[in-house]
Amino acid sequence: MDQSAHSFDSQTLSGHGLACRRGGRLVFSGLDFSVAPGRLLFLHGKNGSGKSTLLRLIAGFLPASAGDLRYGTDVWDRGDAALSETLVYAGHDNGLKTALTLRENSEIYARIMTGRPIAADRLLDMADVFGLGALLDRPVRYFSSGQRHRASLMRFLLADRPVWLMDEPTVGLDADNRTALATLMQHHLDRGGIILAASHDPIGVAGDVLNVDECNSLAHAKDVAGGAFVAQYNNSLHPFWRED
Amino acid sequence: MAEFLDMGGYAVFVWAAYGLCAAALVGLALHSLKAGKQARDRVEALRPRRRKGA
Amino acid sequence: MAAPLRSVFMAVLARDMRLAWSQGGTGTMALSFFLIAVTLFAFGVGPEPQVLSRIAAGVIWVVALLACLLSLDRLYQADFEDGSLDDLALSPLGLAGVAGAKILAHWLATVLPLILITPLLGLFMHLGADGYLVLIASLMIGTPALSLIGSIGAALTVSVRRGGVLMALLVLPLYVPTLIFGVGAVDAALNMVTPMENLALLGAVSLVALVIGPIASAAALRLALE
Amino acid sequence: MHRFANPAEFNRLADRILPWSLAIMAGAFAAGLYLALFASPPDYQQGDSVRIMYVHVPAAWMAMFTYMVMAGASFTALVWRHPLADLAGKAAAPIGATFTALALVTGSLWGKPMWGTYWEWDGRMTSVLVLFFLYLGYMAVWQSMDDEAKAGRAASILALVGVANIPIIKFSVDWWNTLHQPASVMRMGGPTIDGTMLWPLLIMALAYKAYFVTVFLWRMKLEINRRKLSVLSQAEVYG
Repeated sequence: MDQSAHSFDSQTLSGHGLACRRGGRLVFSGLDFSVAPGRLLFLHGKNGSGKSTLLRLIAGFLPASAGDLRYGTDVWDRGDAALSETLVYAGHDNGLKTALTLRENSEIYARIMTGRPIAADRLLDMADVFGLGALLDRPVRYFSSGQRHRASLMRFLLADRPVWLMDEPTVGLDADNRTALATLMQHHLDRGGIILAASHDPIGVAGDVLNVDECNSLAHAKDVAGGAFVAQYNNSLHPFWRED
Repeated sequence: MAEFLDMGGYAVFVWAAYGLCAAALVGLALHSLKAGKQARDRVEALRPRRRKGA
Repeated sequence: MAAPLRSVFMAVLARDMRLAWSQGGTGTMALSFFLIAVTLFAFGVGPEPQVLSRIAAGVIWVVALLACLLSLDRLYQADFEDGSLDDLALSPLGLAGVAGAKILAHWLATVLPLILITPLLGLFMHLGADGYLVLIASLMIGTPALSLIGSIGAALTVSVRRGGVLMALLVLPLYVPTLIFGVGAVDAALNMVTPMENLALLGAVSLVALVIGPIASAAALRLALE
Repeated sequence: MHRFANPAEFNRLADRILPWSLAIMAGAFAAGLYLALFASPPDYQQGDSVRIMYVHVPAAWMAMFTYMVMAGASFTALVWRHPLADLAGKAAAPIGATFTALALVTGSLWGKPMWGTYWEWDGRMTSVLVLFFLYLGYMAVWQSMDDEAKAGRAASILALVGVANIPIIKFSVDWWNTLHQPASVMRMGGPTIDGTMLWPLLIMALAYKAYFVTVFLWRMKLEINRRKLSVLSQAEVYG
């Protein structure tokens, strides 16, 4: 696969004292992380601990209620143009239009993200990576959920960007598609790319681990006496509402 | 007095206008006070009692 | 090098226009609603030509306005539900540009066909002969404001279940100026008075909507992404 | 950024203002009603029905004034993301809607003896009617979403879009209906009605404003406690 082999001049993606409040609930606070170019960071933690929230915060969908996010030296603000040139985000939904074929979906995604059309043969290679080459011209509404998930993973090839944000990427993948994804990710890291993956599945690619739960433990101090409720009541309140 | 109440024949309209205004404004004020008190009591109930000794 | 924004804009535009007329799109729905609703007025008001012609411009404009509103409901909700709104938010164009492209696509794919068949409905309603040209002109100038302001309502209610009714409540009061100047232009033409004043004011309202629409829609969409 | 009042400070501020606003409201209503009903002369054309003006015109003024307050609160909420600002909009909206409804009802009651019909599609009444729809839309958005903070910001966006459109709506409605009698008080050259009628009008307007400040502060206390309740119950669920 003649993946364009130029390497990224990517920088370190780091978060400092990040906190996020969603729907009035403090999801996590005081969270720090740093991912150097060529490194992979796994996000661990039980459901609702904020793995997906952290990914959406980095992607610029959520405002951080405290702390800041840096790419190299410049601080990323939500909705920055620079941010949208640098990362690809794959969430739980696959973002595919069921009325259109896989080819149409992929071409549209490539043009929306890069502004340039994608050559038919390169598209075929990318589809083959996940065994979807034969399905290119079939409307997505006939795809199984596994096929749809693999189709959504193609976005990492369609938009050649340094930072990958992956939310449970290996869900519903069979053995050879897992290896395909692993080689894809390893290749991306070798080119100096950065990956953050919210997943417990090691996928066979070396990476550091950040346990989002531990960052949570500071926020929800659990002890028995009534005082705990006050701490918790005050702590979970937006600082603005606290009664000191 | 009767002549005043008559409002030169427009009694119905004038008193209806003043009456509706009074009813609406007083009603809104009372509702705001009652709901306010209710909300305040529920916040008090939720916030832990500061025991005298504690 | 930076992605060429013009072609990103065209990509979003082409995508939405294709979706509008693909399966599950709003193109055919708006058109059929427009036809049926106008004929309902004839049933309601009776077939006498003098009565129908008197209310023709008003009925056509109001029903066009409602058809436009109806088709705006899914402008962002469809993308919100299947996750493609996240991708659009990450396009180099930015949410305001994306909103602009989607609004233009809605106007071209859904509203323009309505305008093209208004002459047929003019016949149904016995519209005065010299009202046709001005009716089409007023719709061409005025309906962009309907798409632009309607887009704000659609973006505000994107995460609201059954947000369609709420959207109508939010947006219809803001449609009053466009409706007044639009119908005013046609009535002026029918009374042998120059429709230019009305058309100019109609254009002014559309220009204001052009400024407010994409920006307010982007702010509302950013809210929905949270 | 929270240099401005947080809830505790706001309550202290409110408790200092409330006695004054209550006093002014009581005094102004007493004086205003006395002047409006007893001391001012009947109109040579409309007779005593003109007295409806003293409750109608201030209500129309307050309907517009309150929407401006909501727009200002919305701007503060969106630009400086101040948690209390969007609550101010939510607290003011029902008061504004009540004033708008009263303006419509009293206008219609005044219209019957003057124009012979309860509803006349004249410029000013129609604008107030559209303003009433804007209020309904604003309040509906607040209840439309589960997450109240998000609903507040959506309502703020709507209020700003609304306030940008009000002059356009006002102009288009007047354009659409030019037969309405010239706005006797609003004329650029100042009020054309004579002093004996102007005083009750201004005093009643002052009474309405004092009423607004009073009930607004009460509703702000209510909304603050409601927001605390929702935050608290969420804290418990995820606590």
